[in-house]
Amino acid sequence: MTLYGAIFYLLAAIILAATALALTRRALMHAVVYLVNAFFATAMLFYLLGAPLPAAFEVIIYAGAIMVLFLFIIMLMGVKDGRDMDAKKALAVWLPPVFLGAATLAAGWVLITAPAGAKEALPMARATPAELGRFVFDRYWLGVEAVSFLLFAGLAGALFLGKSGDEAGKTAKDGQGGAA
Amino acid sequence: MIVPLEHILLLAFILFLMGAVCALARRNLVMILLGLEVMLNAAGIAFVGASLRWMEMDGQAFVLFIMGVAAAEIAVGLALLVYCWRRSGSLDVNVFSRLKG
Amino acid sequence: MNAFPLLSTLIFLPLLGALATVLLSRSPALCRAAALGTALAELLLAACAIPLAADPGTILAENAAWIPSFGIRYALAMDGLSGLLVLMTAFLGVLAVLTSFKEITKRPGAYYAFLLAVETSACGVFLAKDLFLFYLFWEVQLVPMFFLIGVWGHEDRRKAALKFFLFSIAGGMLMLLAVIGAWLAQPEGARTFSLAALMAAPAAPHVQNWLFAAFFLAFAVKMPIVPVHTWLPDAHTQAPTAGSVILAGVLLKTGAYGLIRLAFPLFPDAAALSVPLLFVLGLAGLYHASLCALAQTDAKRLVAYSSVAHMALIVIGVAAWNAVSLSGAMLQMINHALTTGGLFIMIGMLSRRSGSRELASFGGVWKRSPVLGAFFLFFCMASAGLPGLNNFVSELLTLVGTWTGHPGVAAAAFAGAVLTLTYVLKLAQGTLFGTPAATQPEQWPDAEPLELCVLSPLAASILYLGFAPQAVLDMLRGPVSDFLPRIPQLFQ
Amino acid sequence: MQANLSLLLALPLFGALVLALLGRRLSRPMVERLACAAIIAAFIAALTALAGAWGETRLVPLFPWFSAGGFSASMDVLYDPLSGIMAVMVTFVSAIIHIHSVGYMRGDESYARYFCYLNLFVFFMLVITLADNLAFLFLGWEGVGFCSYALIGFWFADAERTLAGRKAFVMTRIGDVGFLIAMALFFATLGTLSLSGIIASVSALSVGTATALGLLLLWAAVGKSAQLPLLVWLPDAMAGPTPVSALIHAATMVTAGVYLLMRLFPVLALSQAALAAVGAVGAVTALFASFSALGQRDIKRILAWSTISQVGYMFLGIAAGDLCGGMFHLLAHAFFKSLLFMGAGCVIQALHEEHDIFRMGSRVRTAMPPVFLLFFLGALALAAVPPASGYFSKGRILYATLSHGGGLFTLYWAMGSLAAILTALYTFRLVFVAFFGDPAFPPKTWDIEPLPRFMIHVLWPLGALALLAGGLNLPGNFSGAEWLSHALRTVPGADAEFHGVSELAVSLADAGFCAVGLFLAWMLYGPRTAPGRRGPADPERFAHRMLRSGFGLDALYRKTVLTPFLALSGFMRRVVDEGAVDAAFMSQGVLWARTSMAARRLATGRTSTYLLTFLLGLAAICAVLLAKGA
Repeated sequence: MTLYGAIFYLLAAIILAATALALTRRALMHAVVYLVNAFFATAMLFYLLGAPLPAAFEVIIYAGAIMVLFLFIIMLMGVKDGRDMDAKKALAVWLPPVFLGAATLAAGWVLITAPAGAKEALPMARATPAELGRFVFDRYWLGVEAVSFLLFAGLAGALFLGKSGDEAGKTAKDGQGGAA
Repeated sequence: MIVPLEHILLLAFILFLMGAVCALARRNLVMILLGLEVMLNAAGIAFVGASLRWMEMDGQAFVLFIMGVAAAEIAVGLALLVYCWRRSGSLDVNVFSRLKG
Repeated sequence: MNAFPLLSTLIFLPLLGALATVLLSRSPALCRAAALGTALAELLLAACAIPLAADPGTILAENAAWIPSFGIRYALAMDGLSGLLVLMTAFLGVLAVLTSFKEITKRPGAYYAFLLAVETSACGVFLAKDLFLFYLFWEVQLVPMFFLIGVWGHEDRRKAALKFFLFSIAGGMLMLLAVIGAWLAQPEGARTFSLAALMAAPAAPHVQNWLFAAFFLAFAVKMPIVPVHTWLPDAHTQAPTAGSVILAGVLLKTGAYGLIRLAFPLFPDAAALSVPLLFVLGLAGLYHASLCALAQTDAKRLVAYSSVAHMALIVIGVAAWNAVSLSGAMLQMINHALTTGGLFIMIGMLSRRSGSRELASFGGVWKRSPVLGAFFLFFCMASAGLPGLNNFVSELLTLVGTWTGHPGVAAAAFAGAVLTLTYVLKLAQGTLFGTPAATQPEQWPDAEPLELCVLSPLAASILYLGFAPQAVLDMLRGPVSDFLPRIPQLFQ
Repeated sequence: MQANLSLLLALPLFGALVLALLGRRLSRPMVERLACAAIIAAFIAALTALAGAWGETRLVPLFPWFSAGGFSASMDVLYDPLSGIMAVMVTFVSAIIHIHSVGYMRGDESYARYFCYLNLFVFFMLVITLADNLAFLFLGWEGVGFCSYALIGFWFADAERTLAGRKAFVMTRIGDVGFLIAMALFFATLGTLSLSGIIASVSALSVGTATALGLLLLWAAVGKSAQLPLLVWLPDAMAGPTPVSALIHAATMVTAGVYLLMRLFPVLALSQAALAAVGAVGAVTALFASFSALGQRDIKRILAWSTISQVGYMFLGIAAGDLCGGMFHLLAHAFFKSLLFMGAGCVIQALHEEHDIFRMGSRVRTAMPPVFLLFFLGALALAAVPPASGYFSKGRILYATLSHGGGLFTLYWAMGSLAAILTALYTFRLVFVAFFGDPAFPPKTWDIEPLPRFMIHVLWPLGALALLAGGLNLPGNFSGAEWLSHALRTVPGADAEFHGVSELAVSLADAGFCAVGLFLAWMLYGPRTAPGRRGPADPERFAHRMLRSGFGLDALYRKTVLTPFLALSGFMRRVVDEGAVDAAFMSQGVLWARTSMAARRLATGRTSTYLLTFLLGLAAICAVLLAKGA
């Protein structure tokens, strides 16, 4: 049971806890934030498992892009539920995120400041982002092109739905306003 | 191999299960999409674990693709969500049943 | 094989005509002319093909590779029987087009196109010498008929058209399995769809039983034979007059033709086993249909049941499987087409005048239109099998032939002649005699020139076949002597 | 010879076709002249043919009809003295009837159709008379059936008459089934349908087959000649015009059955059982019909029942093996019965369609003595009063029956004699009530409608024949030359000799029967008897009800055969066809519709169910892969 094994199980626990909490929250905002936390832990896990580029992308795409998009949408829609949390439950609301956040930071700190001799524990460190990038564009160029089409389609779809949603906006129930 | 592959796969499986249960059980459209994200993420973990186990970079390459697909999918998903929200004013998934049998 | 592809033109000329009528559908007069022109051309072509088919010297056949990988060839051939049936199809086609001039006003272009398409598929069925090609034309003939009944029919046409289609398709699907089964039953290397090869090497007896059963069911639905006949009365009552004529005159014959040309020779052992079943179904059909016909109030339903009874005679004739009964059955196919076609045309004319098909609404036709009345009595007597008219010759041959092998069956079938007379007289009584029904309109024109030139050739052909059928019987001698030895168990 | 015969057949057919196609355009006299000319020419052709081929038998092929695989039917003529004499009789009587019809149908406007059917009928009757091939004979056989249907229902506006026509056609068709089966049996056993062929190879038939054939031919003859059990259609067939009844239901069609048995007598002769059956049918019907004739009030129905009875005698003559006697009675009967019918027609028209003899009285006798005289001559012949033809012809049959020997035929003779008495009784009942004394019931009108002279005077030849036709075959003790039996001796089966019983005794007995009948009629219905007792019997009394309704046979058939048959056809349509077979297929359709409705409920609209089914599917695939993999 090496140090990294310990870190792995810690991170696994954090991910499971955070996801469990995220998926059971009544308030959408809390769910999203918990999930962001879970994705951070996952990013560290990727790094631990010798996949630095996916770890970075995990943070950029999942936590950064998708969850932020969720936040925008939730705020855009101004969903009312969960706002009238009274004080006495505040502790129960705040305690888990603080504890999880702290645990994630600790694991991250340990990982980064690992003793010099630990390099060999990460044989996969060779899977540097450059190698992975060259490998992806060498073997899976078709896949990349396909994903680009997919992304473009997603963009077009979102734009179209946004625009047509606009006309329908006039009939929107809560007069949210025509923000795209 | 710092951790036996089975443990990683177990983690991925549990995460996938939680995502699936959330997508099934929750009635709010946003939560369903979140559940979906968790499932995709669980797949990513499994791929990375496998990539580590067999020393092949294909796994990690695939994770990138997963993320690409997830991004595109969530863009359209959320656009649809806003569209439905605009049209019917509620996010309860059972309201959208006009295609019912 | 002569240079000019006579058989292919016989098949595809009506199709061209159909396209022409669709293109000309702007002006009804033009597309009527095009339809009539094509029908007459087809009749002329069939007429000049007859002498070629009649003399054994010339072989009318065409053979071209079509789908070599499966051994499917575009093989056509015309012998005495198929030549006569093609001529009859063309003759009825002309009559059908003529009767539709006055009756069809809604989208005549498409109507004539479908009418000619049925003619194409029927000629295809009669001439095909390749099992796959036969099956293709067999299924194609359903589509135009479905639209003819479904679009231009009477009040309850959709249900009738759908019922007709589903019945035939159910039979057809089973036949498709059997076609494939027959193909697979051949040895690995020499697998072909050509009828001659399939007949030369029949499959193993136990396999034959299943294949024959499927073929027989498909032909039984189309003939129709009693248990699966209930689509016919609905289809006939709802079809337009020309639709009924073509349905009774041509489509029913494809079923009988298939039974004689395909089912029996392809699976001889199974056919020999099925003879008792055929007799039972034939007699049951004869009595059941005759009794039901007597109880009908709608004239077209009555004639529809009468054609089920007449076709049952053909089943008995084929099952007896000897020279006299087989030629009688083949002649009955042609005679039935003419008499039932005539009756349907007449009922079409009368119901156009009286506004409804119910027997109660006819009555006193002889007083108000004696010429129509005379023709109607003539067709009724032909249908009742009065000697001197055509049905008598074929019924006598069929049943005398059946007597030599199976006296009991023939005696029961002879007794059926009384039943036939009862419902024919009910039809004649309800229509011709008595006082005109109160619901009849004042304006009741006697036979118009157009109607006359439809009815007189039909009556002339019935009289000709009644007094001088020898020319037709000589043409049938070839096919009969070709079929009989194929089933040694039945043919002593 | 061939020209003569084809002309004989072609003339009536040509007349019928011309009238059918152009009848409506030709003027009335033209139509009448054409129709009568065609038949008179045919009569002349028949006479010349008889003279030309005296005594010989010739097979004259006319037209090869059709043949297939060993079976052949060709339109040939077997001309022998029997058919020659029959053809002459048919054309002669038809000619007179045609001329009479011109007068009788003077008021009717669809004369073209009437004469067309009449000519067509004569053509079909001649086909029966001359045909050699049984299929060709069947052409005539069914043809006369169709013409009688058309002519009985001639005044089609009245539904009642057309029903009578339909009844006649269906009942004769029931008889014809026997004919068809006989044809099939002939082809199966002897391989040919030609009469000459059959008679030539008749010895090849086993007794069993001969009996079967005999019974089948008897069944066909019973249908056509209205004998028991298929006789109920003839009394109703009186709905047609009277000349039609005279032609069809007196002279020609009803005797077609007898004629068929004569033509195929050699086949019958092979089996005693068949001959006994023919005799039984003949004797019983003769008695049955003469009883029924006693109970009738309508003049035409009396004559109809009398026809049935007289044809019964002809059957008896054949059964006794006396072909010549049967033919002699057939000829005599044709003459006097058609005379009686036409006489009755004149009486009916004179009294403005009065059919009931108890409403007639002596008006016609005083106003139109020739009509009465003609009718009286016919009645004498019918009642077999000694000098008249009926006496000799019926006497010959009774003599042949008695001298045939055997208990059965003696019983037949006794029944025949009783019927002879009854015949004399009902004939003179008819004559006394219809022509003597004042009517028992007041007629509708008393005035007499004048009739065209030629209509009556054309009947004189028949009157003469009714009286003198006995000379055709005077029996030995009257120093007769027996001309007819000499003429028919070459016909197969017609050369039987009869002795054993003294002919003189039998003829005296016949005269006695006639006298008894006459005396009874004089006592019951004579002009001298008190008017009160001359009226019709009280209709309620059971005996008279039975007599009038022909022993209730018609009602019996209606109850036991007709109503169950119609009920069965209704049942077959409603319950079996639409109820069971059609419902079976339609319910399958409904079944499919219901299952698809059930399937539709799966689409609940909640996305969770869709996701759940999706994941279940995924799990199933993984399980399969796992199972396969392991």
